[in-house]
Amino acid sequence: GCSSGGNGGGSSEDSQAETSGEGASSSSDEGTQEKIKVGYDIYFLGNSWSVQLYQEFKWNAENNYADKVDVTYVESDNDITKQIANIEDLIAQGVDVIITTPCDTTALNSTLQEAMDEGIKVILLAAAIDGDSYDSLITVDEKDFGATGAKWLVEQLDGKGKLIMLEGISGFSTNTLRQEGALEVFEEYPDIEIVADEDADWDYAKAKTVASDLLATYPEIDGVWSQGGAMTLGAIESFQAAGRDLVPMTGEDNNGYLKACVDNNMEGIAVGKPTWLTRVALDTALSLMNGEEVKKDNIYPVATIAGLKEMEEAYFPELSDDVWCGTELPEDVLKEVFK
Amino acid sequence: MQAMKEKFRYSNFPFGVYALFAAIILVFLLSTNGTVSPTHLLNIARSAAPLGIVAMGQTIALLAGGLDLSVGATISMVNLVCASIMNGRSERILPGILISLGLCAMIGLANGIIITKFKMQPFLVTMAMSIIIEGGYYVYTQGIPSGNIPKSFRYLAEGWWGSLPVAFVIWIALWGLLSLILRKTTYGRRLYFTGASPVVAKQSGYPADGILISAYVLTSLLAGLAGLMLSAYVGVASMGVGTEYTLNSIAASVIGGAAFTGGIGSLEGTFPGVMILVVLQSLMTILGISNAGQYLSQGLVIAVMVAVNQFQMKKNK
Amino acid sequence: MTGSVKKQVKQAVPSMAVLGVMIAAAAILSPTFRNAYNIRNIAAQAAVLSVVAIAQCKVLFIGGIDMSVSSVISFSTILVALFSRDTMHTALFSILLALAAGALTGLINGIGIVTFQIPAMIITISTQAFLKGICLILMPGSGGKVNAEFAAFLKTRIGILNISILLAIAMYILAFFILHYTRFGRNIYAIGNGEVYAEQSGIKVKKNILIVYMISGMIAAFAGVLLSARISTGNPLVGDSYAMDSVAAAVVGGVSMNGGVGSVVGAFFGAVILTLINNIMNNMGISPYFQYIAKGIVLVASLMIFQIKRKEIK
Amino acid sequence: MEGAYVKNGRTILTGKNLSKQFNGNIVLEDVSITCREGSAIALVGENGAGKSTLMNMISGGLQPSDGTIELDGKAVSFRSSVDAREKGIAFAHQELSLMEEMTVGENIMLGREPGKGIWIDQKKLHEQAKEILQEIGYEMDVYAMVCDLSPAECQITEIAKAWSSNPRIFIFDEPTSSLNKEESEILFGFIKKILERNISVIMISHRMEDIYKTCDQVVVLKDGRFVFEAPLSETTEELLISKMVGRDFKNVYPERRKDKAERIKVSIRNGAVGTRVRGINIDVPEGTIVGIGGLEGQGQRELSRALFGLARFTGGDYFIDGKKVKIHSPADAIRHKISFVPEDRKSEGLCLALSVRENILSMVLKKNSRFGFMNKKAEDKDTEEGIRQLGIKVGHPRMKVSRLSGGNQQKIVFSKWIKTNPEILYLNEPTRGVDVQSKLEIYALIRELTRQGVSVVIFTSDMMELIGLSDEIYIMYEGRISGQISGREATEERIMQYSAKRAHTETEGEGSESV
Ligand SMILES: Nc1ncnc2c1ncn2[C@@H]1O[C@H](COP(=O)(O)OP(=O)(O)OP(=O)(O)O)[C@@H](O)[C@H]1O
Ligand SMILES: Nc1ncnc2c1ncn2[C@@H]1O[C@H](COP(=O)(O)OP(=O)(O)OP(=O)(O)O)[C@@H](O)[C@H]1O
Ligand SMILES: [Mg+2]
Ligand SMILES: [Mg+2]
Repeated sequence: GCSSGGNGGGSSEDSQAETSGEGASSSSDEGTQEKIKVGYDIYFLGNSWSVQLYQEFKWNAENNYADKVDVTYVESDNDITKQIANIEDLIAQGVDVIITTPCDTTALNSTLQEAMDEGIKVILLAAAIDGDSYDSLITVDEKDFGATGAKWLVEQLDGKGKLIMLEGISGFSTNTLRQEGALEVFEEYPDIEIVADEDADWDYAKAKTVASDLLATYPEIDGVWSQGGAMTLGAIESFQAAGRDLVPMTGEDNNGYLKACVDNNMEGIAVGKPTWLTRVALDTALSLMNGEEVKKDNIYPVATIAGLKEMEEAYFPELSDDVWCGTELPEDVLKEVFK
Repeated sequence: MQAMKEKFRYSNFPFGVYALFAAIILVFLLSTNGTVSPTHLLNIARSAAPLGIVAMGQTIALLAGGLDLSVGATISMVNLVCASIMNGRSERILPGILISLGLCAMIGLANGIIITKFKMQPFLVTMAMSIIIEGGYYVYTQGIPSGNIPKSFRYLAEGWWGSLPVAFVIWIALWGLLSLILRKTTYGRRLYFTGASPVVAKQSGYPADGILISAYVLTSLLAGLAGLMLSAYVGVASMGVGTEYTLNSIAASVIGGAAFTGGIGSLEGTFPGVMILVVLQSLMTILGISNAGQYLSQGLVIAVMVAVNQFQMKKNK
Repeated sequence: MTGSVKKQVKQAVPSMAVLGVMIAAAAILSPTFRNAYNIRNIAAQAAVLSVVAIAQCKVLFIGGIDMSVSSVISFSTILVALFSRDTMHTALFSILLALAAGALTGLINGIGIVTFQIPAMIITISTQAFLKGICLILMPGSGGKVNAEFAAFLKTRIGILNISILLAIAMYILAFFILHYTRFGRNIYAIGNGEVYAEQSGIKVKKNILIVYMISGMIAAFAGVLLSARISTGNPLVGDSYAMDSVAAAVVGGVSMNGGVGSVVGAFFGAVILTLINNIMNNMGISPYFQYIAKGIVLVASLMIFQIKRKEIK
Repeated sequence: MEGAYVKNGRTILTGKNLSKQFNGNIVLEDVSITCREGSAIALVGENGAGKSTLMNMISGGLQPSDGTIELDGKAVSFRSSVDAREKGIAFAHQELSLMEEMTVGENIMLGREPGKGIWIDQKKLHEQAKEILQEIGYEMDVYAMVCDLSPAECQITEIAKAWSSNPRIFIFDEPTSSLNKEESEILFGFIKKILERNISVIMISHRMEDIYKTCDQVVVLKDGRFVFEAPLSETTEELLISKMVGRDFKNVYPERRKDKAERIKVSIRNGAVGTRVRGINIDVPEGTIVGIGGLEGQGQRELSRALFGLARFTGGDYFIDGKKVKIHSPADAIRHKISFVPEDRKSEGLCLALSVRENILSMVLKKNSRFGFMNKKAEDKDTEEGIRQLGIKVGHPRMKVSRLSGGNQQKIVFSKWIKTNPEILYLNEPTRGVDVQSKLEIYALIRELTRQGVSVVIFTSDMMELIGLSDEIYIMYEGRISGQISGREATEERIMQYSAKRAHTETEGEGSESV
């Protein structure tokens, strides 16, 4: 699969993941005692990455950790107020551990603090908060996400050219961080001109509309920096529809994007936020309940698949476009999930 | 001359909106310094086809004295359902279309029956319906949209007949057909009448409930067609592609002169209503106005448009 | 209660019954539902929505609708987060600022409606978009910090209820008396029954409509203040769901969208019902995918039963 | 010359050379009117003559396009009806202006509720409303919601509402159009009383009786112009009508049919509606007019609705052409070629948001279409014919019906329903608000229809109409038929006799006999 390729970035992180993995197995040896009650807050089910995150968590909980955890699911629909209410509900239900992906950097603080005050362990998965009301944070560096793509793009263009940027949804912290990361890189290159910086909601269709409007306006576009999601695919299609030559575009480690790059023989980079972080979260939950010492901030560097060569190795030709490559789910499970 | 004046005053043709539409186009051309080709305008019209079609449906719901907040969810659902059924194979296009539209008809039927037979407020019923549909497609997809649209079907959105986009032609053809039905058939007359006053319609022996139900079915079917069109445009299954269409379709209808009280408005107004919205959107992307700026100007423009339109209508009546 | 007040309050009866059935069913089916902690949560969660529902209610009574409450709420969280700083004084200042912004938005809505004759739904959608633009300029993502002392104050519990919900309840009591027993309140109902006739009877319709929208904006802004304490930050999108939800709460509570019919009492029950649906489903462990369907069905089906009896609302 | 017929009153208000245009259409031109203390002016004229418009101008509801209004000798311009009312001018409208979802009391006291400061005292409010009603002479439940009231009760509420402002000038626009005889008499008594208190009255009515009973002076308008003014004591009914119509005119009902019809078209046997209406036996012979009279609220409304399928007969049999039928909805009724002119034109008869054309044509969509497509020529012809046949005054066929004068709206309802070529015609107060001339035209038309074989049942509270038009009269009392009189022999006294009490018990006996 591509998870190994995806992890090419850093070996130290690999080992770290493994160590916590060992932690998990050791706890299972002791485990005849009661299962721990985990409250998992599904932050969103509106895109394939968030679904894969949920599915991978569920698969882990039902297979690798079936005899150790008992999970209560709530769903927040990417809505802060709903998320706060959901976490309050989980506290009321008396769970042992709460695993959540905060939709906002500050909004959850006091609610999480309340959970900790009740003696509940709090694990943040795939998104950070401003504050320290948690026991463990497991994520990648979002700023790095933006910067990695930007650096690669600048390299491809030899430090000069006209760029368009496709952003996610204004107002989300992920969006802001990735954008900041990219802009910091671009600022260093005076010959890089950003001709347009538009929101396309991480959405394929929106990106397509926005890109075709931009193509109609700007006769010269040398590169596309995208926040990922399925936006890059939309941009590729609108370039093709407008009959323009494809240019280097950044994207996320989504199978469809990789396929498109391979099929069109174009240069690209896939930056990824792996969904196997869920396994780490479950491990951490067990360790915390066993009273073990865990690292408070586990920040993994982003996974990158740069250039055609790596892409050809990494993608799943026979799987759906929606699969995200940073996964440990077996292929048959992926096939089942993304049927 | 007097006759002309009278005809103008008492005509229910929405001249005002067309004037506004022309003004917007002018602003568009001026502010882009002519860098934009007519082809691009046609391209805009092409991408407006789904909104155009669903807005006609919304207008029909408004004419029936109701409102349909479930069109957005319906569009999203159709996208997911037809993409997963077709799944890239052109021989599955027909079943994909039929099943999608069948579902839409059922949704419209449920909306209509609950609203008329249980005397519930359309706002509440269609909003709840929209939540149910959303849940339905979450259950159906388990959160993972899958499937894609075969090339041959995507022709609907991407093909051109001569210098006209196929999508636009389809939209206009549907418009002609529906406009004919609303203006020239007994059904259309009954719909206006029943929308304006269900009590009087019932006393006039009209099957008032049936007419209103049929209007909701029609609205849902049009949302379904818009969903198919949008799917042909998007090409893949994608979550929540229709969300924005609910409010936009209402805005387009109202800009076009439809009233929330029923029996007032026309499809002739909805067309420029839709075009005004999409041209504006495109203009702002082209001018590089940020997302925040887009909200600002959208708010401003819709309010001003409708205000001017209201003024016009008052003068004419 | 006399006169039409009785009838207006009666409109709330179905929602009370639905709420009763929901609570009874949940209490039997789920043991965690009954625990005090959970009840406390429900009360806290209902506070913001129930306050917005008052705003929406007033506007619905005059036959309008206010879709801009969502942006007003977001804007208000932003103002509080930006200006509340660290003393109670500045916190108070930020609240006043938020209320003023709400009133201003309401004023614009009102002017659009009375002088430019724009349908309420459209002008309020326009101001909603416009204000959202301003929110995004001020704060592209969430940010700022709500005065901790102030946030803590609103979360202080007296018994099982926190200050927020107590404030909400107080506002309901106030709104109830204002709407049913004062000149202003009766004028609102009269306008909802027929603007032209109200005008003929010497009611200053335009002025009243303006005031109602301004009050609606202020109440929504106040809901935003409560919300800001809950999320401790400002956020440009956090209010988004409240526009639809507040209308739904009012309508579930028997308020007619054609104006002149219903009571704030119903809106309160409506708001609690909407809050409860989520809570109950979490408690019963219903799969997230089915939560939507269940919510939609509860919304319609529960009231369908009563609607047959309710007087035909055209 | 003036002093000769004017009751010694001081002039309160004068309207001088008033004109009004709507979108360039002149509906009133150069009309003057003078109101004096203690004097009652009758304002008469055909439908659409401009009476309501004139009154709206002197009561602030409309601004004159030209001309001046003087109050107590000083020129004024009323900013609004409220302004006028504050200056002592009250207007009980023809098109009632009541709040459906509020109580009678709240409606009457709207805008001047009693209470301390911002608070309203509901109890006191309803007490005061009750007092006002009593002052006028009516007993009503002030806590009833307006949406549950009968048209007569609504009209009374409207009058009470106007009276509650303590006016110096009280304008009534067709106050008796929904009232029965007793209720009208009460109103006349009230008007007498207020005239003695030096209040000035203007009354618009199409009923000559109203005018002669209350007013001392008459002003006639025709086509928006002033045509005649005189003390009523010096005029005759015929003279007035000829002034209104513009030619000599005789107030006569069309000739009754001479022979007795053989075939029974509709017959109801032992019909019952709900718990109140029982034992109804009615025969409607082909080509005759059957009138149904009686005091208001004796079950006429329930019966008429049941006949048209708007309510259900809960007992008894309904025969058409000797065959038993089930009529459960208006659609069923229409299928049996029944037409029905409803009581309340605004809520049941017309789509106010739509045009004259669309309303007139609403019942003949099938006839005017081929394969479901409308035939514009046929429709235009039908519209034009409908407008002409009843002399409906419209600016343009595509004008909204809500812009028409009250009587013209009523004519449109009538026109719409006879367009279906019915065999059976149920009429509910068909001439409410219609002017004298049009009334007679409508009567002639009804009679003409019966000659062509249409059977007509007319529910009316207008005694003259009942007697003048009907071939056969049934009188209802407490939900039963209390008497049956042939139209030829009917007199007011006989009808009153039956109306006042249940005449004999044999009505029931008769019913059971024939079953
Ligand atoms: N495209 C249109 N937009 C708005 N109104 C229309 C349109 N086409 C027809 N109408 C209206 O529909 C009705 C019938 O239209 P038709 O085209 O048959 O005749 P018309 O010449 O437009 O009507 P008229 O001469 O009576 O105004 C008329 O009210 C007409 O004004
Ligand atoms: N707002 C308006 N716009 C256009 N025309 C109007 C308007 N109001 C009244 N009219 C026209 O003015 C004329 C006079 O109407 P008005 O209501 O004064 O008649 P009226 O004498 O009271 O008749 P009726 O006895 O039927 O009540 C009518 O032809 C009517 O169509
Ligand atoms: Mg009149
Ligand atoms: Mg009149």
